[in-house]
Amino acid sequence: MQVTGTVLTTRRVDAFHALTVVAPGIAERTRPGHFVTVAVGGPSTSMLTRRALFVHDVKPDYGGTVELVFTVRGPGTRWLADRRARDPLDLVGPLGRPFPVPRDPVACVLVGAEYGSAVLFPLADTLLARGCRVDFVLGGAGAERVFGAMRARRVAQTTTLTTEDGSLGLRGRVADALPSVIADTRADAVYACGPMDTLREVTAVAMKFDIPVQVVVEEAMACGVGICMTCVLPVIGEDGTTRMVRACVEGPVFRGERVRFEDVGTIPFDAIGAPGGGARHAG
Amino acid sequence: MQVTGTVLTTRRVDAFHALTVVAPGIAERTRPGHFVTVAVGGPSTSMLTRRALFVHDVKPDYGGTVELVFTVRGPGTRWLADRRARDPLDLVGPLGRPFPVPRDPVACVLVGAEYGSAVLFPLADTLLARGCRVDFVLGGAGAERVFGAMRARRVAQTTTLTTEDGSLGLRGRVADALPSVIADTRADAVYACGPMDTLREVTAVAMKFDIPVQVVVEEAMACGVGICMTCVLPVIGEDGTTRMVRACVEGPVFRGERVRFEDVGTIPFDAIGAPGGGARHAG
Amino acid sequence: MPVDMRTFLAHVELATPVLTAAGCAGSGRELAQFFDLHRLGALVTPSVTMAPRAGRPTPRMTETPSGLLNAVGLQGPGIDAFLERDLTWLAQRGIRTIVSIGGGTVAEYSALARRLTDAPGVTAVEVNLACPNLEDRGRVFAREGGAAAEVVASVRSILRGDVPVIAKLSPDVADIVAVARACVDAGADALCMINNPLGMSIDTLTLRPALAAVTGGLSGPAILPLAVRCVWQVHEALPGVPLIGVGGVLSGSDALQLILAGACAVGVGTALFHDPYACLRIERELEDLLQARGFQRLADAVGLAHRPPGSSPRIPLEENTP
Amino acid sequence: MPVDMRTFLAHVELATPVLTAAGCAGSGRELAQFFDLHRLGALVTPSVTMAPRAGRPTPRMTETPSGLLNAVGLQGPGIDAFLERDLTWLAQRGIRTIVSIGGGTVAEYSALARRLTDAPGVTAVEVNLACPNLEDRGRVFAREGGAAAEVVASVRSILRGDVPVIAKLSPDVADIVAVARACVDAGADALCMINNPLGMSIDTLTLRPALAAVTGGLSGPAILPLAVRCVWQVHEALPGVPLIGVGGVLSGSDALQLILAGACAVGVGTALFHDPYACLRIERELEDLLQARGFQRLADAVGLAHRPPGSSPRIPLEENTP
Ligand SMILES: Cc1cc2nc3c(=O)[nH]c(=O)nc-3n(C[C@H](O)[C@H](O)[C@H](O)COP(=O)(O)OP(=O)(O)OC[C@H]3O[C@@H](n4cnc5c(N)ncnc54)[C@H](O)[C@@H]3O)c2cc1C
Ligand SMILES: Cc1cc2nc3c(=O)[nH]c(=O)nc-3n(C[C@H](O)[C@H](O)[C@H](O)COP(=O)(O)OP(=O)(O)OC[C@H]3O[C@@H](n4cnc5c(N)ncnc54)[C@H](O)[C@@H]3O)c2cc1C
Ligand SMILES: Cc1cc2nc3c(=O)[nH]c(=O)nc-3n(C[C@H](O)[C@H](O)[C@H](O)COP(=O)(O)O)c2cc1C
Ligand SMILES: Cc1cc2nc3c(=O)[nH]c(=O)nc-3n(C[C@H](O)[C@H](O)[C@H](O)COP(=O)(O)O)c2cc1C
Ligand code: FES
Ligand code: FES
Repeated sequence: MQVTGTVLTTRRVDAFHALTVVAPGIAERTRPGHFVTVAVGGPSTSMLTRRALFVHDVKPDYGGTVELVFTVRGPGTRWLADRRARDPLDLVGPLGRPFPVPRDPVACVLVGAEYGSAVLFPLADTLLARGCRVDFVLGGAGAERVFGAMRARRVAQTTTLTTEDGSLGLRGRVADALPSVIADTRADAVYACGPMDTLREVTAVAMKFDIPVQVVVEEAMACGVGICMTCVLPVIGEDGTTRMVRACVEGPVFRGERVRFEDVGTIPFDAIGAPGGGARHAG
Repeated sequence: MQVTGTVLTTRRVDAFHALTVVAPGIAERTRPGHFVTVAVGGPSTSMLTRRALFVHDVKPDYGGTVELVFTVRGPGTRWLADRRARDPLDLVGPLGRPFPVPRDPVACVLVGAEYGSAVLFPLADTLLARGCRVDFVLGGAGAERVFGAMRARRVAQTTTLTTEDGSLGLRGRVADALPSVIADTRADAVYACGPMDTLREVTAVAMKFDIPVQVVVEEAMACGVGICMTCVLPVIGEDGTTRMVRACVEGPVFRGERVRFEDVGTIPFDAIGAPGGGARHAG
Repeated sequence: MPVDMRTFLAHVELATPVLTAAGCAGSGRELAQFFDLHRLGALVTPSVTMAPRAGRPTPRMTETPSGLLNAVGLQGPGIDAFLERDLTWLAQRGIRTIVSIGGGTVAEYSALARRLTDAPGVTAVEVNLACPNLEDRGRVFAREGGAAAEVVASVRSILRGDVPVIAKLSPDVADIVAVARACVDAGADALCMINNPLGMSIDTLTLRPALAAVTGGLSGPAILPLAVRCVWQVHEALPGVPLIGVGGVLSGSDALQLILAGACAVGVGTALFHDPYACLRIERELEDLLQARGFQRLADAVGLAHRPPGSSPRIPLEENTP
Repeated sequence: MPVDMRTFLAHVELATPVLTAAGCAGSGRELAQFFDLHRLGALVTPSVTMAPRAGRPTPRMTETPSGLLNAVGLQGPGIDAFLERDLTWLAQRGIRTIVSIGGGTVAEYSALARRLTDAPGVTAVEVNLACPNLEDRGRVFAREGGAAAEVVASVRSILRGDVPVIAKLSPDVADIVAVARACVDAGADALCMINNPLGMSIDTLTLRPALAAVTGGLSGPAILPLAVRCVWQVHEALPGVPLIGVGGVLSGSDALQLILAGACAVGVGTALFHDPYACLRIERELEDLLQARGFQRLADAVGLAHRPPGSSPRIPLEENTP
């Protein structure tokens, strides 16, 4: 649904901006893993596409609020960073398929890089409510780009931090730290959100341990609702065939081992409808 | 020159919005009749052209301020109307040729319609400083569209108001009231600003009384600095030939009898460079 | 009094003139989560091809000033799955559907037309001529009247007479009227314009084309002036031919521009990506604008800007005039 | 270390690659009030015609999303007054000047070229091919390789060999490369693209075309993707030909897109209407961007986006990366 929300609070945390937006209707429907799209630029803007942002936090205040956490990348997020309390904000959501959560109280490692960590906190709350054990691995390029360390420490059994420049926690990437966390916590499942490279590495680790991994992918999106076909990536279906599927509606959460990370940004020759070969598989 | 000014105050007067902008450099150079152009829409806007606005008032405060008075017409003036104190505002100016002012202390009637009245007040101040007699005729479609009546009453010998709907002053248009004002004040000169129709009517009246009239024309402008050639109108030169001249740099102030009002929006066949005939006159 | 918004595409009556643009409304199911598709003049499908197509690699889109560049490459399920799954879904619900078809050869268009002849629920067939002609060095059919006409003639000859054939033209030509005329002469019952002009963007950080496919189609408000011009020129030359105006429509006022230029229906594409309710909003705004201008019927506004100057009153500009 | 911003248009060296676009910088005197014109790569004049021209009636302009439509109609003083007044003023000050010429017949272009042969201060001549050909139903020369080539060949044959001839092309064609190739074969030393695509806007209050001339040329950021695409395609086909990229450049990053696509110089038009200092700002931004990406010479960036994928490092995205 589309809602003209109102900015309630803005804050800056290290390299991140956070906006809490009163968005009744969206807030109560949001499940962990959902995202929203935000119109940027105001009236007469030259920016045509909405920006996709994960929902970090949902609260029932004022009829329902969502918190969005983001870094400034280009003009759209720059505009968002300039919003002030009481400004209107046009949201569509909740969008995408949320995280599947285990029925049993299993041990889960939640792996987040950069702003990708944001989407893991509502998930952690849900898992904890079901009696799961939750451990965090959070990383970023530098200390100011690791999101949510404090909150992770509060809710999780253990929190492992990594930075590529070594300015906080272990030097390296989240996937480097992951094996020992999985081993130590005897994890049953991994959830990960971050850049595509990170997801590939995390998936490789989880597969080595032979435990399921859910990844949240991020592809450039023009619509977020499944109608523009711009956000596709090659994913292997139940039937073993590869299809170019839309991250916005068929994802953004996928089972890691089904995503053909090496082939993202290409049309694999054996994908359904690929030039030449793939078409034959079609039904 | 180009200045990133700061909005100092905003106010609403009837149908008009007024912005006082701190714009050092522009303020001190501004003479009565000058205009500025304002960038509208903010970063990443889809609105490409600046909006031309007359300078209503200049004050030395804060290094120099200019006051702009406008009505909302489309998205650009709508955006301007939403500015708040402390917002930045990008101005270019002062632009155009200011009013020529008489050397002697003569009697002048200043005729303004709608927001056109705004540009007459700095002129009145200058004329009064030279010992001229100043009388105002101000008009608009309705009472709320007559600008500056109070101030006019304060500074001028007489102030005559007209509205087309009769809601304030005389029912009719400024040119209807003008003959008796000229007669009563034994006016030596007329200055007028308003829509093209008004200027045509005012010019006709002044010519009947055989007194000089200076009109401020308003043509849609893309640049305001003389480089785009979009703001032209047919004006008769000293040599008696008609040229398509640029309102922004050759005007916006013209001697009324030189403007070919009936032919505005056309290329008169005898204009220099007109298709067919005019080209022959060229030298 | 409400405005009579009905319009005709050849003999087919549409309840409202606002359609989706081909390839911008998914299969219909996605938008159905937001509003009732019966409220559309018609849903135009993505261009369907014979075989399933995986489309182009990503990145497939990038934003430009007031525009969007896309290079999706007609990703789709192929005609069989389309008929079975997508068209059936639409037909069962009685949603007016214009099926867009795309091909690499005249033979492929003909084959698609044959598959559609007996399919239920086809209100009209739109022929997307902006497809590379595999038999002419990949030049798009729409670039030239002869190639376009050949496709249109073959589709027209195959489809039942009561199914209008709409030829969809591209603006990347020196003379849109010549292509339009060739299509009408070849039997097109209506024309749709414009498809995306070809554009490109370079990422100044990676120093490479922003799209994997290098070039892509430009859409959105940036191209509205091109669409208005094409509709105007073609209506001027061929006043009797029903035109669907497409390109950059974000608001009712944009739609009204195309209608005044000569379009009897308007397609909404990129605006749907920003606002899934865009078609309904635009229809409402259009109706309000027509009403405010004293129109009782949409049909009276079609092509009205062509009438000679001086033949209508000027409506005064006022603050808050819609 | 500052970036070496020099560039060459054929054998003519320009100190910087940022030029004004034809018709967007007045006579030079207007902009000289804002900055020193010597800081331009070159000033390109409005297209001059043989006779004085009064141009089109007003309204001549209207705003569109991220664009501007104009129909000025080459208002100008004619070649005699131009030479005497405008060119002399520029030449006396030693301002690098590219003279743009426009005509209605090949003979008019030739006559203009003859008048320019002995004029002092002509750095190069740009042939505006977007003029209606009076001998071909008013169709613009740029729409077709043959007509364009005829003009170019005649101008080239008249001007002295050391004055480069630049052919300025329009995007409203099915195959920009074909027109470009025809012009180069006819002797063009460089190409400039793009001129304004033809657009139109309708005033939904008056229900009439917004421009007195009905249609007009679209400019501004809306057309940047078309300009980048045209420069890319022509550089791909004719890599040795110097290209001036024009169309929608508002920022150094826009200019860099055109340069990476293959332009060795960039023209700034509509941006000057918004910011009379635009050329200087864009040059500075361009230099900063080149420096931040490790370029020592502008020339190394020209056409760089054409190199095969995988042959350069990806520069990481960071907050505040220019
Ligand atoms: C499902 C999803 C959830 C996301 N959640 C967050 C989040 O919580 N916090 C956060 O900081 N960022 C998030 N992103 C990335 C965010 O959408 C982009 O950073 C943002 O769109 C960039 O906009 P811009 O105008 O600043 O940059 P520009 O680069 O100027 O954007 C230009 C265009 O590209 C698109 N685009 C560019 N980068 C991306 C990208 N990485 N993903 C999607 N679209 C992109 C934009 O939507 C826009 O259309 C998410 C992306 C997706 C797909
Ligand atoms: C020299 C001069 C001084 C002016 N002074 C004032 C003033 O003091 N107060 C005031 O309220 N208005 C003034 N105007 C008119 C004002 O510029 C327009 O109302 C304004 O540009 C409309 O912008 P918009 O976005 O609201 O409307 P839109 O109609 O959306 O504007 C679209 C485009 O048309 C141009 N345009 C539209 N109408 C006009 C117009 N009448 N004159 C010039 N350009 C136009 C705009 O600049 C813009 O490029 C002046 C105009 C000129 C030429
Ligand atoms: C993502 C996307 C996909 C498109 N797919 C098709 C298509 O399959 N067939 C077609 O004829 N046009 C297609 N188009 C073109 C649109 O139908 C429309 O003509 C064009 O985008 C201009 O309209 P707009 O500015 O409203 O988007 C597509 C456009 C976009 C943006
Ligand atoms: C008001 C105006 C006048 C122009 N006059 C000319 C001209 O005389 N000759 C010419 O070749 N191009 C002319 N052009 C086209 C520009 O030189 C340029 O090619 C085009 O506007 C695209 O660049 P821009 O988007 O930077 O304006 C004119 C453009 C505008 C907006
Ligand atoms: S973003 Fe449009 S289909 Fe996914
Ligand atoms: S507004 Fe550009 S020349 Fe007058």
